[in-house]
Amino acid sequence: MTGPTRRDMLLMGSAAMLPVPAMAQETPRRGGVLTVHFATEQRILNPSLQASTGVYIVGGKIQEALLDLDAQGNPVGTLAESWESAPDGLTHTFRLRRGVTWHDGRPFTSADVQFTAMEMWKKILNYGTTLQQFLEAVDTPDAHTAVFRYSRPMPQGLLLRALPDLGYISPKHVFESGDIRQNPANTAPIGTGPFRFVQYERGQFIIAERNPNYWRENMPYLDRIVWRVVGDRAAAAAQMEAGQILFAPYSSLSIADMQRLGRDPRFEATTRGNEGNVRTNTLEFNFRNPVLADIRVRRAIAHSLNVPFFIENFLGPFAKPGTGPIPSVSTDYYPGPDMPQYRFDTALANRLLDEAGHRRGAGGVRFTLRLHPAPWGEDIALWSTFIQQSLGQVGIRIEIVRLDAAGYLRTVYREHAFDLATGWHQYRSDPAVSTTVWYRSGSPVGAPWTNQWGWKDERIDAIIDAAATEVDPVKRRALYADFVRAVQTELPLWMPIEQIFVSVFNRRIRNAGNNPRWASSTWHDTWLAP
Amino acid sequence: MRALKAYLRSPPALIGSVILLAVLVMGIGAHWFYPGDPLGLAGRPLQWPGQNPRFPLGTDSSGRDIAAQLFHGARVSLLIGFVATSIAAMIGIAIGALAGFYGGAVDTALMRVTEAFQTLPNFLLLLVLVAVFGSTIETVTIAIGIVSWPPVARLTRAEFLTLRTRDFVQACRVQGLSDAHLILREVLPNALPPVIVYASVVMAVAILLESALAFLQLSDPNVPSWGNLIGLGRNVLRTEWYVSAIPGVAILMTILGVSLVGQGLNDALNPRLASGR
Amino acid sequence: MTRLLVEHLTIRLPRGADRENAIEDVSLSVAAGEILCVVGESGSGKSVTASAVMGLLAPGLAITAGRMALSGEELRGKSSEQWRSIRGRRIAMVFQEPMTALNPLMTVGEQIGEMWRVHLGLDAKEAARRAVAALREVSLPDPEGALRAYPHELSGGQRQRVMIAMALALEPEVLICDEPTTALDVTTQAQVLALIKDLQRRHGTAVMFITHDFGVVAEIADRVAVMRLGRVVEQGTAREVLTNPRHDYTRALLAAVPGLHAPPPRALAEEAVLEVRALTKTYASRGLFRRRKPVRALDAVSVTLRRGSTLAVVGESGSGKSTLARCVVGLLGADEGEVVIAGARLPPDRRAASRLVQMVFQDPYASLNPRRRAGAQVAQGPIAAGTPRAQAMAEARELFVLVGLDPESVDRFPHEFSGGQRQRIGIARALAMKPQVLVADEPVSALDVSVQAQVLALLRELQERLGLSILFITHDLRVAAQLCDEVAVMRGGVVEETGRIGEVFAAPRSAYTRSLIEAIPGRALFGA
Amino acid sequence: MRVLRLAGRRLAASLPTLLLILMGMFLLLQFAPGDTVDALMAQIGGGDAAFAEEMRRFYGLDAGIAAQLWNYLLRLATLDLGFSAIYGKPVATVILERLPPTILLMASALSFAFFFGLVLGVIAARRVNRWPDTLISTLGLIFYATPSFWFGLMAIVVFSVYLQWLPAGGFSDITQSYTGIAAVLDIARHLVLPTLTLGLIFLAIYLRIMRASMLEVLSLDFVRTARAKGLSETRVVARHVLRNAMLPMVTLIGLQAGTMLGGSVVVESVFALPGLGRLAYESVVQRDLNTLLGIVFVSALLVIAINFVVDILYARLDPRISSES
Repeated sequence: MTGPTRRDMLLMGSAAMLPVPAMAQETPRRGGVLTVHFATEQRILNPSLQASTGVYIVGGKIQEALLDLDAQGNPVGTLAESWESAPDGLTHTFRLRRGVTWHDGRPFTSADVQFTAMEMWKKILNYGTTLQQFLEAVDTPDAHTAVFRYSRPMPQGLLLRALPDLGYISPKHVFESGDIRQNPANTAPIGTGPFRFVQYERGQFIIAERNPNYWRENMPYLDRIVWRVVGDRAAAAAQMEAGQILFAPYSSLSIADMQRLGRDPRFEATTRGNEGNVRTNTLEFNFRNPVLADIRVRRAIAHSLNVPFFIENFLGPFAKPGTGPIPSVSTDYYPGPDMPQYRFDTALANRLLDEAGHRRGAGGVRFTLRLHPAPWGEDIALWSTFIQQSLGQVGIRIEIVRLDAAGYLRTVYREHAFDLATGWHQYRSDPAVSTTVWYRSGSPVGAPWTNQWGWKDERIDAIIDAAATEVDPVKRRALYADFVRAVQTELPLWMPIEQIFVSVFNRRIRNAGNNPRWASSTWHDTWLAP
Repeated sequence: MRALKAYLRSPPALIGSVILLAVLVMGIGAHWFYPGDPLGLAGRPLQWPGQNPRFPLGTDSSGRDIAAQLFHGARVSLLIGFVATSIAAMIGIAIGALAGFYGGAVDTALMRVTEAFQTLPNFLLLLVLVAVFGSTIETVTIAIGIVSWPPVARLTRAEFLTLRTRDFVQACRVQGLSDAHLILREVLPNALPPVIVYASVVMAVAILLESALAFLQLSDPNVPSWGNLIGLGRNVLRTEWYVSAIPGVAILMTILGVSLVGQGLNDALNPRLASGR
Repeated sequence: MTRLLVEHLTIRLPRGADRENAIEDVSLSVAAGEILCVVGESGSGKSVTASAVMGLLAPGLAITAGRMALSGEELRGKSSEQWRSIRGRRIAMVFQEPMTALNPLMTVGEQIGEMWRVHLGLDAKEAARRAVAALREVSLPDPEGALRAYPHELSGGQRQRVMIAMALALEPEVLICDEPTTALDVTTQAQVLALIKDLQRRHGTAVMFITHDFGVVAEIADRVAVMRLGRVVEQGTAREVLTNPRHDYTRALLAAVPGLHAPPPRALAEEAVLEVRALTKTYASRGLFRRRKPVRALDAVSVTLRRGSTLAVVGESGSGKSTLARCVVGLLGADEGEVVIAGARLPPDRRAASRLVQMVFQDPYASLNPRRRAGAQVAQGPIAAGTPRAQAMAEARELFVLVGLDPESVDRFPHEFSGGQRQRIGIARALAMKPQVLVADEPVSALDVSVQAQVLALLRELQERLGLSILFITHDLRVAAQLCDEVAVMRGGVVEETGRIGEVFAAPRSAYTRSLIEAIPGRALFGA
Repeated sequence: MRVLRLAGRRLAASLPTLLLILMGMFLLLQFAPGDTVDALMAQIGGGDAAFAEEMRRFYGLDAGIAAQLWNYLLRLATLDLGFSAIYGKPVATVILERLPPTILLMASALSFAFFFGLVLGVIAARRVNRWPDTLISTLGLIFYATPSFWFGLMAIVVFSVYLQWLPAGGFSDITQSYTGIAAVLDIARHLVLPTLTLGLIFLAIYLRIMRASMLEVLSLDFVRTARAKGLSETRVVARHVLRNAMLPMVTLIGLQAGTMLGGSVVVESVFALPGLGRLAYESVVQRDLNTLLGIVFVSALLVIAINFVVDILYARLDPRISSES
C-alpha cells in the first residue's frame, strides 16, 4: 500500500492553483449545517479587537468589515457601498450601506464606524494600531457617511487592501460602556453578518444560525454553522472522513492527511480561496551573536539549505521556494524573481565559513548555534529538523530548543536569548501591514514578529518610511522593489519558503473558495448540496 | 548465592533478562550498528519498511532511518529509565527511612509532603516542571525522578516501621550504636529487597512518562527518543502508521522485559520463598 | 471401639528437604473416649501426621505407604468430595495459633453457624440457636454477646474455646488438637485442658492431642506416643511411659523437663547491683478517634537484684514483665520512678548505658540481623565503644568458645545456625559489653525442651564463672525454678510477691501465686 | 455520626497537604519563561508592546510574587478561584464545565479496571501456575507495558476509521441534538475507547495486586480452619478469602486516584475530550496560572474525596478499624 511519490502529487496539486471554471450554474439549496474544524480556541471572537485567522474563521461570519475582496481579489463593498479618497491621501470618505441592522435589531450607522475605528482599531487591534497610527479623526456628517482624516498621507491602495482584514465594525451601543476587552460580547459576538451567534461551549463547539433579517435578500443559504474544537490533527482528519466535519481551514490537518483526503473523491484539498492568506517560513538571525553578525556566515547558512529538495519531499504541492519578504501572490507589489537569491551550494557555504575564520574543530564542528522553532505548525517542526540536518553537513552543530508558545515569544522577542529562530511571517496583501515591520528598526522590545535582531539599517528604514506614505502606486511599487533588493542582499533574516494555507472541503459545500480570503469572509453565498 | 539461583530458575526472570539484554545490546551497540547521526537526513521521508533495502524499517517524516533511531532510542530510554529511577529511589528511600525510623512529628511532616506529591496528579506536575525548566533530556529525566519518588517512600517507610521494632535492631540500640548505624547498617539492608523489586515498576513508569511527554511534543527534540518518534508519527498516523507502531512495540517490549525481571527479582528476593524458616 | 487407626503410614518430603520422609511407618490408634497424646520435638512429624489424617497435607507431601481408617472406613484415596463430608462432621481439628485461626472479618456466630448450615443445611436462625448452646457448653462468658463479636474482640483463651465449640459442633467421632494450648497463659491453658477432658468424657470423642510439653501429657493423656524424626519411638499408657520410659530418647526428654523443686539456696551477696524504685509506666494508646482509657503497664514497681544472683520476674502476658525489662535496659522511658545500676541512675545516653546493662531476646530468628555475619554482630558493640576492630573480633572468638560455639563460625550468617545456637550468639553479644546486669527476656521459651535445658545450663555456668547478675523474665515458673535465686511475681503491672524462689514456690503467700503454681500442667508428676 | 468525624479528620489532615501543593505550584510557575500575556500574543498572532503592558496590568501580573500569592490565598479562602485569562470567565465556571467528562471518564475507567482486575485476579489465583494464570499474568504485563496514547491512537485507527463502529473523538455528537436516553447512549459510545485506553494500565495493576493478595490470604491460618470445617473450596474462597483479599485493592483506589487523573491528560488529548486533563495541559501552555491552580485545587479535592470514600469502604469491610476508634 505505498502512496504515490511526491512528484505526481505535485502535478495533480498544481492544477488546483488555476482558477477553476465556475460550476455549472446549479440553483443554491437552502438549509443544512456546515461543520468546521476549529483547531485552536481563541480567547475572544471579535475580529475588530483581534486580527488572526483563528478569529476570522468564526467572527468573520457574524461581524462584517467595511470591505471584502471579490473573486479577482479586488476590494468590494460590504458595509461600505462606495468610497473615494482625496489625492493627497489625507482624507478617505466611505458611503455606508443603508437598511443594515445589528443582530439585536439596532440600526447600523456611521457612529459605529467612528467608535470602532477610534476606540478599537487605533488602540487595541493588533497591526491596526500601526496601520491607523496617523488616523486623527473619523467625521460622521450624516448617519451613512464616514470620513477618515489622517495627519500623514495614507495610500488608498494600502487602506483598501488592509480593511478586509483590519476593517471589522463592532456595535457602539454594546461596547461604549465599560472595559472593551472585558465585554461579554467578545465571546458572544453581535454583528451585522449573515449568521447570528447562538452558543459557545469551551473546548467543545461554537454554534451560529442564519440571521433572518440579513441585508442581502434571502441569504444566507445555510441554516447553521457549527465549529468543532478538535485539538488533535489525526482525530480531526478521522472526523472529516466520518462526515462529522465538512471543512478544515488554514492547513489545520497534517500535511499527509491533507494530501490523502485530496486523493479521496469525497473531498477537495486546495489553496483556492486562501490566496489572500500567504505565509513565508522565516530563518531569523540574532546579530547580538558576533558569529551571525558576519554577512558571510549568514550567506553560508543560506547556501547550505537545499530548499527545493525540502519543499518537494517534506511540504508537498502546497509550498514553493520564496524569493523574498513580498510573496509572488501579491500582484501589486511582487518585484519579480530577479532579486539576489541563495541557491543550494555546500562547497560555497564551506568556503564562506572558512573565509569567516571558522575552522572545523573536534568532530568536524565549526561552532554550535541554538535554534528556537515556533511551537505551532507541522511545517515549522520539519523545517527546523531539516536546518539541523543540513547545517550539520557544513559543520554547524544545531541544538533545537523546544519551548511552548509563551516561552518562545518571551525568549526570542523579549529576552533575545536565541541564535537562530524560525516561524511564520504572514503577508496581509500589503507590505506595510505586517511585513516591513520585520525589518524597520525601532520596534519596542517584546513586540513579536518585528525587528528584534539587534540590527539596524538607516537606508532600509528610509525606504520603508517613504513607501508607507507614498500615495502614487507606481512609485510605491518601485520603492518596495528597492526594499526587497536591499534586504535580500543584506540578509538580516531570510524567507526561503512561500506557502499558501490549504483548505480541505467536503465536495457537498458549494461556492467554496470563491474569493482570495474565503475562509475568513462571510459565507453569505455558501450552500450545501445534499 | 541462593537468591541468584532462585532468580535464574523462575521463567519470567529468564524471558525478561533476555529481552532486557537485547535492548541493552541495542543501546550500547547503537554507534556500532548505526554509526551516523540517527537524526541526520538519511533519505526520502516516509518510505515504507522494506520498500528500500537501505532502510529495513523505513524512514520517518523527517527522512530519518527508523532502525537507527530504534537503536539509539534504546540507549535514551534505558538511560532515562535508570537515572530517573535512581533519583526517585534516592529521594524515596531517604524520606521513607527517616519517616519510618523516627515516626512521630518527623513521620507526619514527611508523610504530608509525600501525600501532597501523590494527591497532585503526577503527569500534571511533570507538565509544569517541563514547562518551567525547559525540555532538555536532563530536565525531563530529573522531572520524572522528582515525580515518581512517593511510592518508593511509602514502601520504604512501611518496611522501616516493621523492622524498626525487631529484636536485632533493639539489641543494637542497647549496644549503644548510633541511629545512623541502625538505619544504614541494620534496617536498610533488610528493607532494600522489596524496594529493589519496586524499582522495576518505577523504571517502567519512567519510560512511559517520557514517551507520553514526547508524544505531547514536550521532550528533548535533539535526542532520538522512541517517544519523539511516536509523536512525529502521529501526524502521518493514517497513511504511514508504521512510524508510530514500531517505536510503540519497542517501548512495550522494553517495559515487558523490565517488569518480568522485576517479577523474577521478587520471586528470588521474597523472604518467604527464599529463606523459608 | 477404635475410632481412628493409622498403620505403617509413610509420607515423602519434597526433594531438597533435610530428610527423605516426613514420617515413616507410623502406626497409631485412638479408641472412643480415649485421649492419645502424640509428643515430640519440632520436626518430629507429629503435625504432618495430624494433617494427613485430616486429608489436608501441605502441597508437595505425598502418602507413599500405609493406611488410615476412621471407624473402620478406609480414608486414603477418598475423593475431595468425600473428604468434605467427613471433615468437620466426623473428624474435626483445633489449631495452635488462636490469634490467626479465625476469619477476622466474620462474626464468631457466622463462623460457628457455618458448620450446621453447610453440613446439615439448617437456616440461619436455627444455626444461631445451636451456636449459643455450643458456646455455653465451652463455658464462654456471655455467649449471646460473643455471637455478634468479631474475633479481635476476644482474648486468646476465649478464641480457643470458640475453636473447640466449632470443632465439636457436629459431635465428630475424632477430635485432633494440634498444640491447642501452647500459645496460651498457664492459667488459661489449665482451664482449656480441663474443658477438653470434660467434653471428651461427655461426648466419648476419640481425641488425638499433639504437644511438645510433657507436663500437658501428664495432665491429660490416657495413652502416649513419642515421636522422633518421623518415627514413633515408644507407645503406651501415660503411666508406663512417664514413670518408666523404655526408650532412652524418651528418658532424655523427661529428664530435660524442668521440675518445680528449686536447687538448694545459695548464699547471696548483700550489695544490690540493680534497684528498681517505684517505676511507673502508662500507655495511652491513641485510637483513630479518641484516647482509649490509659493502660497502666507498671504501677510503682520496686525490685532489687543482688550482685551475682538471678532474680526471676514471672507473670502472665499483660503483667508488665516485658515493659519492666525494656525500662531497665533503657529502651523505654518510664513516667515516674528510677532504675539504679551499681548505685548510679541509668544514664539516658545509650552508649554509657550499654556498659552497665545488656539484654538477651526471646525469638532466636528475630534477634540476629540475617544480612550480617554472626561475629560482626557480637563485636560491633565493643567496636562502637572504642575497642580496636582486631581486638574486638578476637574477643568475639573467645566469647563464642565461652558460650560453646565453634570460634571459626564467627564468619557464618545467622541462617546457618540452629535456634539454640542463635540464642548462644545473643548471649555472647550481650557479654561482649561486659555489663553489670544481664536482662534475659524469655530467652528459652521459643526453644525445644532439650535445647532449653542446655541454654539454662549455660546461663548457670556463666553466672558462676563470671559472677553475672541476671534479671530473668519468664512466664514458665518451672524454668524460673531451675535457674533463679529469687523471684518476683507480677500481675497487672503490680508486684504480687517476692522472696527466695524455694520459699515462694513451697509456701506462696498470695492467692494469685498459688493459682499460678497449681495451673502448671503435670505438677503431680514433676512437681514438688 | 462517626462517618462525619472520619470525614472531618480526613479533611483536616489533608488541608496542610492541599496548602503545600498550591503554594508549591504557585512558586514553581513563577519561574516559567513567558506569562499568560505572551501566550495570548502568540495566539492572536501579534500585538505591540503597549498592548502587552496594558494586558499585564489588566491581569495583575505586575504585582510582586508575594503579593500575588497572598491575595490568591485570601481569595481561595472564600472559594473564589479567580479569573481565567484563557476563557475570560471565572475559573470556577470553566472547571465546572470541564469536570463532568473527566469524572465520567475516571469513574468508568476505574470501575472497568477494578471489576475486571478483581475477576481476572481471582481466576489467576485459583489456578495458580496453570495456563489460565500464565495467560492472565502475561496479558496483564502486556497491558501494563502498552503506552496509553499509542493504544488510543491505534484504537482510533482500527475501531473508528476502518470499522466505523465508534466515533473518533469528542464527548458527544453535537450536530444532532439528542435528549434523554439517546444522549446518554451517545456519550457512552464516545467514552468506550477512552475508558478502555485509560483503564488498561490500571486493569493490569489491579489484576496483579488481586492475584498476589489472594495467594497471600489463601496461605493464612483461618483458611486452613475453614477447610478443616469441611467447606467446599468455592465456599472457602467466596465467603472467607475474597473479602480479606479485597482490602489492599480498596486502598489502591485511593493511592491510584492521582495517577489516574494524570493519565487522563493524555487520553483526553488523544480523544479530544473536553475534560480537566486537557484544560490543565492548555493552562500550562497558556501560562494561565489561575486556571491551573484551580485545577490543582479541584483535582486535589477530588483525590481527597476519593480517599475519604475509600476510608469509609475500608472501615465497613474491616471491623478491626472501626472498633478500634
